[in-house]
Amino acid sequence: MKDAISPAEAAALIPDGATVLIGGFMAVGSPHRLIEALVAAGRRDLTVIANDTAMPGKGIGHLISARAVRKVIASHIGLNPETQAQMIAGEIEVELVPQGTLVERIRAGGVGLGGVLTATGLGTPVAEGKQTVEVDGKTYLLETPLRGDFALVGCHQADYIGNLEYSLTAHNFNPIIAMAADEVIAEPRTIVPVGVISPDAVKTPGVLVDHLIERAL
Amino acid sequence: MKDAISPAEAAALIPDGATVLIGGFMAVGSPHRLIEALVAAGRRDLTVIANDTAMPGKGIGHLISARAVRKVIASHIGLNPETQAQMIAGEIEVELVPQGTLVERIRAGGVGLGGVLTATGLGTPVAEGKQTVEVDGKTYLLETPLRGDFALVGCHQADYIGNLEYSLTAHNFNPIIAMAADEVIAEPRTIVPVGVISPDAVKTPGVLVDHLIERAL
Amino acid sequence: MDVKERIARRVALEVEPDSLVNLGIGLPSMVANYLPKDVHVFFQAENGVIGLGARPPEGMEDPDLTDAGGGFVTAVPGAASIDSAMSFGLIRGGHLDMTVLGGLQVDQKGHLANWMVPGKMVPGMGGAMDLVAGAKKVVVAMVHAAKGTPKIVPECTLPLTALRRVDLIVTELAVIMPTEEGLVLRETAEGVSVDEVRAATSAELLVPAAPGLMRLA
Amino acid sequence: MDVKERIARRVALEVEPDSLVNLGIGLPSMVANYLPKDVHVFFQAENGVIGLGARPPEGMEDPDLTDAGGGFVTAVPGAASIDSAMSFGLIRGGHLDMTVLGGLQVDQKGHLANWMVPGKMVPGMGGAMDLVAGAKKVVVAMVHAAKGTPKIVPECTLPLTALRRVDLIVTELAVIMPTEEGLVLRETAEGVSVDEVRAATSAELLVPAAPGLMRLA
Repeated sequence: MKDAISPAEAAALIPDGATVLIGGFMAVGSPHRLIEALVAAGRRDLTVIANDTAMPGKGIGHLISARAVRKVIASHIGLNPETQAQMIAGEIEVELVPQGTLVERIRAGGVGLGGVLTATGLGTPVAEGKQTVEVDGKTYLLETPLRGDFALVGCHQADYIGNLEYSLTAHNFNPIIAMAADEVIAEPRTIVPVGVISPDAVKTPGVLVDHLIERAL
Repeated sequence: MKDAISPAEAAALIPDGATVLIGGFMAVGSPHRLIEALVAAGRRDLTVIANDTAMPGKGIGHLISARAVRKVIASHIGLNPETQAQMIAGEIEVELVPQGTLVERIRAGGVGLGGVLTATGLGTPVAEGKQTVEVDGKTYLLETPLRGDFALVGCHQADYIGNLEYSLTAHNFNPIIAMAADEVIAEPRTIVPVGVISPDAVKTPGVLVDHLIERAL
Repeated sequence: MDVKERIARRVALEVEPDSLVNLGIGLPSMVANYLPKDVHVFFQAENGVIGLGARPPEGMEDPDLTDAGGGFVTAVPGAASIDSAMSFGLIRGGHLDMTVLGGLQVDQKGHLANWMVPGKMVPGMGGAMDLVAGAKKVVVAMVHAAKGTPKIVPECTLPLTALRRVDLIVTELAVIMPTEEGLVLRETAEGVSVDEVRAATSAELLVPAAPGLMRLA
Repeated sequence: MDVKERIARRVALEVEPDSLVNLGIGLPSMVANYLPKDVHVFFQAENGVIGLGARPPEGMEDPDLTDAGGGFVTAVPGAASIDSAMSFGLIRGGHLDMTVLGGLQVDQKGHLANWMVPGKMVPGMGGAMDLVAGAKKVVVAMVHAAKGTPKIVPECTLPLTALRRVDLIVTELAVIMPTEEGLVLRETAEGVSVDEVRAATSAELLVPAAPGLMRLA
């Protein structure tokens, strides 16, 4: 049984300077109330690991607008001109990672791999400064694990012990980041009694989840 | 829309000497009718990649008893004395792989990774002859991808286009091997119309599946 | 006929029945409109759906169901929702039959640059590097030259997207196939001479005795 | 009290409330019987269930729901079915709070050997190497000596399971904690003297002034 905490209580757990993995793809599937609570709490110097920074006024875009973020590790920032402007002004550090490599690096952090070998990024700026490894005569980039202090997971439904379900394209990075952080906070749309979610429908087992955000209304 | 073929037709697609990934854990979740059809077809010299060889009279155990297998890559053969006897007699080659490493190697083969780094097996016979890679001062074993000519997948339910669902502990290696073979043959208990399986319930997308085994009765 | 429509119509002819196809944002996404009625295809959106459908009915949009650009979409019957690890597992593992992407430059070796203009445009590579490295067939759909500046060049001056040779370049003027020997002019558009194509191309073109006419249906 | 029951009872005291625990086959599996009533725990079976329950009612066994030994089990309310990649992702990624395993030998460095006897028993390591390398806490539950031959030895002569130092050894005679300095005798069983433990142990033991009494509840 998890405790259900308010977005503000959850934001209070996350200190300035923390590394946070945040789910969502162009704000679809992001933990919206939690993000707004971080903004309201005036959080600073966060390192955000996420697919993208959405756009101004949406999802992670709120954190960028509030200048809560010192560093972003993402595959795409192109639809948020504020991220680009802060990057050019040197106010925010941006590490761009191919999307497939990003999700595998987070997964590696979550499942205890020391790294993965990939062809993606070879011959491009992504390869700069990285170790290469040869396997069966083919060269691969060694990509290292990523983990966070916190994973902020958006989901469709949770049960009382934190088993999570996701919907359609709102899965995206959420089930992966839920494995790769010291503390996992999930924001479900609805919370249902234990047993309502069939074992086969669970995408993130409750044992991975530390806190649930309480119901919205 | 996939064609539904008989176990015998499926077995005829698989030549002597093929490398087959087979789902199941101690025969739970294995494609039983397909395995029996391979035995009936008198298949020889197969390389079987699977978690285990079950026990005599069950699942992959049938293939061992029929002497259809030349090589096994598995994590455990301890409950099948016939596998052990054939191994000691030099009739079957056995490569033992830690279970977590085995599933990651197959996954790597399925998702296009050149390899993965793991601490499992370091300092044990598993490490012999393997490359090690250092990341952030820690040493890891480099484990290379595994793939098959065929993946023989057992599942609970399929729809007409091959979307698959699994049940409880019958998931095991099945969803992973379905990504790691040139040809994927799935043996469902039931086959239902398109739309019966919700997109969120699909564990193996139909685009990965080449053939369905026809209904049993 | 509009330049972009001409390109999209020609690319549509490359789509194989029953294949899994990923269309990039912008021009490439138009390809879906020109598929022959009898060709059934599954479209993948890398944010996590196989079986991407058309726009949803007004008032029935689901915030959890968008394409990779964040626009509302539907899902076809038999669709599957997948997380980002599975989505890029399909792309990087060689399960994606074809991807259509825009291009900034393609060079004599068939190398594509399509994700950044140093100092000007640094949106991030999103899934582009994974798509080019991993898809079975990569088609570049782009206008032949950018305001008079050739985009098909001897060697890309922009950072590459991948080291993989793309399979086909389709422009409003021509269809060009990168091969080990160089760029082969396969088709010219109606009313376009070989010399006109050459004039708009700074890379050397290998021109067969009689290049075909660029088909549009 | 039976020797095995004594060991299982003592190990049960190590189980933390609300933790995720994996019990090996045989003696370790007995630990589940001796948990305090008020301690709620999720048991993981590595074949793919979190929330392993007791034996099912006769006639209600599900062939798709077994433990890692292949025996019928139930699932508790709130259970989750997972595939082998997720199952070992939990184990190897540090999400498993505790594993209890049998042992053939443990040495002065706290290294465990428990998976093969060259020339005699080569069943395969199954998940043992992953469990020892990955679990947060590794408890070895075994009888102190094998027919008079010490199992706690200066250096393992059998192939190791992992390089990781196990956290605790529980036998019918004593509780021993491997540390950087060596094996510390923490508790002796009722009626067992320090000298008796020493006599059954070939490794050097570090004995504090007053070792505790081995608790059983």
